[in-house]
Amino acid sequence: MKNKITSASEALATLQDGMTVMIGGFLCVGTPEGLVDEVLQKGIRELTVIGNDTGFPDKGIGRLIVAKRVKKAVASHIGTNPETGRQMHAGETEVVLVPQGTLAEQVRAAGAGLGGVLTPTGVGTVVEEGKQKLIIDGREFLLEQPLAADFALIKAHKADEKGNLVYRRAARNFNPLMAMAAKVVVAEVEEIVPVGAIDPDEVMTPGLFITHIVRA
Amino acid sequence: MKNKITSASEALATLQDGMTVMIGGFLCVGTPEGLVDEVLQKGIRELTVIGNDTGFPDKGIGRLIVAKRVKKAVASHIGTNPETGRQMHAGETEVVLVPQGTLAEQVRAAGAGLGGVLTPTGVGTVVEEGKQKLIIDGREFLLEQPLAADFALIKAHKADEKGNLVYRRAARNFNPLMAMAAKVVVAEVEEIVPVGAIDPDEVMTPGLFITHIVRA
Amino acid sequence: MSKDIKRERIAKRVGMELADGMVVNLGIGMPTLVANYLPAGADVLFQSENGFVGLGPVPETGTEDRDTTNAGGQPVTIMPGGACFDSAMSFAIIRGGHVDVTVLGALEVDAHGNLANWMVPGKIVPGMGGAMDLTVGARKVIVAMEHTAKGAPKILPECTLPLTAKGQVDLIVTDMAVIRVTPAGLVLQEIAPDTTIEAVVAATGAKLTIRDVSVMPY
Amino acid sequence: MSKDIKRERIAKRVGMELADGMVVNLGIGMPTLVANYLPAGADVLFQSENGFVGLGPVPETGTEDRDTTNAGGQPVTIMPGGACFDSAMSFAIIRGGHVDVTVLGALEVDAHGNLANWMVPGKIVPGMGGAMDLTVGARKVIVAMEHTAKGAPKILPECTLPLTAKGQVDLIVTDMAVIRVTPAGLVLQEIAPDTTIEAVVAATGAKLTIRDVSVMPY
Repeated sequence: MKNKITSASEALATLQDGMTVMIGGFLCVGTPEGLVDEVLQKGIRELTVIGNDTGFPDKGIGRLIVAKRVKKAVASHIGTNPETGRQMHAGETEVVLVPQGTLAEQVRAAGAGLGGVLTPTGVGTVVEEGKQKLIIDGREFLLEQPLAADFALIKAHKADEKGNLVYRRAARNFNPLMAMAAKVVVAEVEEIVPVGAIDPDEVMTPGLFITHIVRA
Repeated sequence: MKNKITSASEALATLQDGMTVMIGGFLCVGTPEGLVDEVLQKGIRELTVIGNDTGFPDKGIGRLIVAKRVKKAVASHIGTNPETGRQMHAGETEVVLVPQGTLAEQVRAAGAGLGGVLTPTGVGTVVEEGKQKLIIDGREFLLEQPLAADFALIKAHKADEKGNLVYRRAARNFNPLMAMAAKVVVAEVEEIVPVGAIDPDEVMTPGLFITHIVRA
Repeated sequence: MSKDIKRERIAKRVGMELADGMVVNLGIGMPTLVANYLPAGADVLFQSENGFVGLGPVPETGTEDRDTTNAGGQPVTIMPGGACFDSAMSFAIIRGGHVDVTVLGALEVDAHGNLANWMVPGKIVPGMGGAMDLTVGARKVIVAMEHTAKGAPKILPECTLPLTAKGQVDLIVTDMAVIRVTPAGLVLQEIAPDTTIEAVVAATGAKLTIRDVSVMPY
Repeated sequence: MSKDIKRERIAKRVGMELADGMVVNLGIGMPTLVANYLPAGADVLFQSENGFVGLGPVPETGTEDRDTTNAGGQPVTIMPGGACFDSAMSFAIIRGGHVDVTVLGALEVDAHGNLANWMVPGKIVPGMGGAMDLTVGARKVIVAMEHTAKGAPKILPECTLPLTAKGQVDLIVTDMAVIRVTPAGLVLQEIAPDTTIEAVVAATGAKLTIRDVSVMPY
């Protein structure tokens, strides 16, 4: 089988301006900073970025925002990166704010082949604007559609050579969901072990989702 | 905190005729046979049972079917238990057949507080009868609603005293999903270890879902 | 009264709402103080929406683990018996009704139990994070906040800011009072030992039902 | 030709459709034989919908593990590099388009790529199990079956039995032929070495487009 272990540069060889990119992490815990470096170095622009938050000005997705590489950001929270708010108010960057649980389900839905999910979250708020509302058993729900991407840049603690992943503590967050929802999935990992070194019951993301493995 | 470890009899003390019960397992791999014993011994009747399949005449849910304790069975497959088919054709037991992936999502939706999911599975088949059809991006999907239960009877390999569970191999199947979707969740386990003996990253079902732990 | 003493009072009073065996999510900021004031002997399981239960105290300096942080990004610990999971499971727990109590701050809360705490249009728009899911999903929603914003009421007949959730708040705990949200409106349940019913009414924008009011123990 | 030889021929020919790196789900029964006939050097990852990837051969007698079974309940093994998961993840993999090829048996298949393989009304109703998800979700759906049921065509203009999936079949491999499903109907691609185009046409209920037909290598 094709060797999945490669450099950040080869892993992102087909990343182009204007693509949609998911980036794992929660306030940069579990964010693949090496892959973000490579996106910056390649000079990629006009990205649609999907992530839990927009990090900090000097960390994670925040660095792409500050460097003006992002056309549209989809996130649940932008408060830790004032530059995102500034660009949003100045009309320089489009920002779509999504409840965190809804964002998780939308990414999962794309990976799981679902056409959407019904959530009670956001009913009666601005989040419901433009969305179909359905009543199930007398209760209102919003129909939230799948969110897919061209690339998912994720971070894991450990991978085997087939791309089976293990995450650590709170660094798991959106990474396993994004691994399911993109055409090309690049995992930045701290440790690479031989096939068979991870027990099948301990695998958190099966290697079949992973296109490239890059050492952190 | 209340001690969760108890006997099968105490764990099922509030189980009553006519209730809805989910039972884990896939062809009886990962089915809590000790809890099924207790349901039989208690003489409970008129159950609605939700499971992947109806087991075998002498194993798993099959034993409840043979003993005529089931009013309605919801499953993806009944072929390994001819008695289910016989009762269905004789009009003695109602059987609702659901695609396996849809069943998994319906149980998960109940546990996750979703009002339903849109799946392409079953479009153009008898499965779509009576269901709302939605078109998303030009593709047809069925709206499948959540499936919840009064009791979930599940099986795990190992539990700590707080009910954190670890499953083994193919015995995982529907168990983690059912653990989320019932008012009372009883886990039959092969081994009970002290709190702290399972690393937080290895927990497959957090103990907060588990009401009672019963030794297999 | 200093801000710190106010915050301590609120946290102590909210702590009385928690009980043994509960699953609790504490919002970022002041609500996190509640963990210091649990009822004696109560084993409460704290959920951290970034992906685990069993949230423990801040680690000693030098022992921080960069992967073990709370939803505010601060280093924390995970207690024995804790469990980690991904964001889909975290919000399945929250949205699915498996969290007994959530404690959140507010910019505004109103007589219908509506809550606004995620944006001020044109000014600060931090985003809702997990707050919309928490308010819709938790069995009991407690708002913990100072009673007024520099004297201006935060408890209103109707929220003026964009809502976080509609009709989900159950209890409001402030430095001046404890107020229950009922289908008939707000009920004044307790007042602080250093205030009067009149002062609470004056500092509250919404109508309060006043009957059998007791004094907050803190 | 014996049933076993027919089955072996079909399995061998289906094997040629698989390639290195693919994720493949083999249905219960005859399709499982395909695992014995992979292209030389191809590393194929087999998915078992009861909850893992890395499905390996049947274990030696005495070494069976009761928790390690395939979707038919038979003891199997899990190869190094395999991974276990719950049913929601298993079907996320299937429905989400992460399975490259699924191989299933059929009672009937028709000119529109419709498949019927889960029930005969009033007679056998085993249930659809994972078949409806597999046919909708897998990137390529291969039907592997005997060409006729005791001489009666199973490849029809329209299925008469309740469908498993609508318009999802891509390729039909039988003991007599390999047939491609196209928007314009069925195309006869290969015939077995021991038959003729006329015999295949006679044994097929649906119209076949016949052009550039080659001979099956098995």
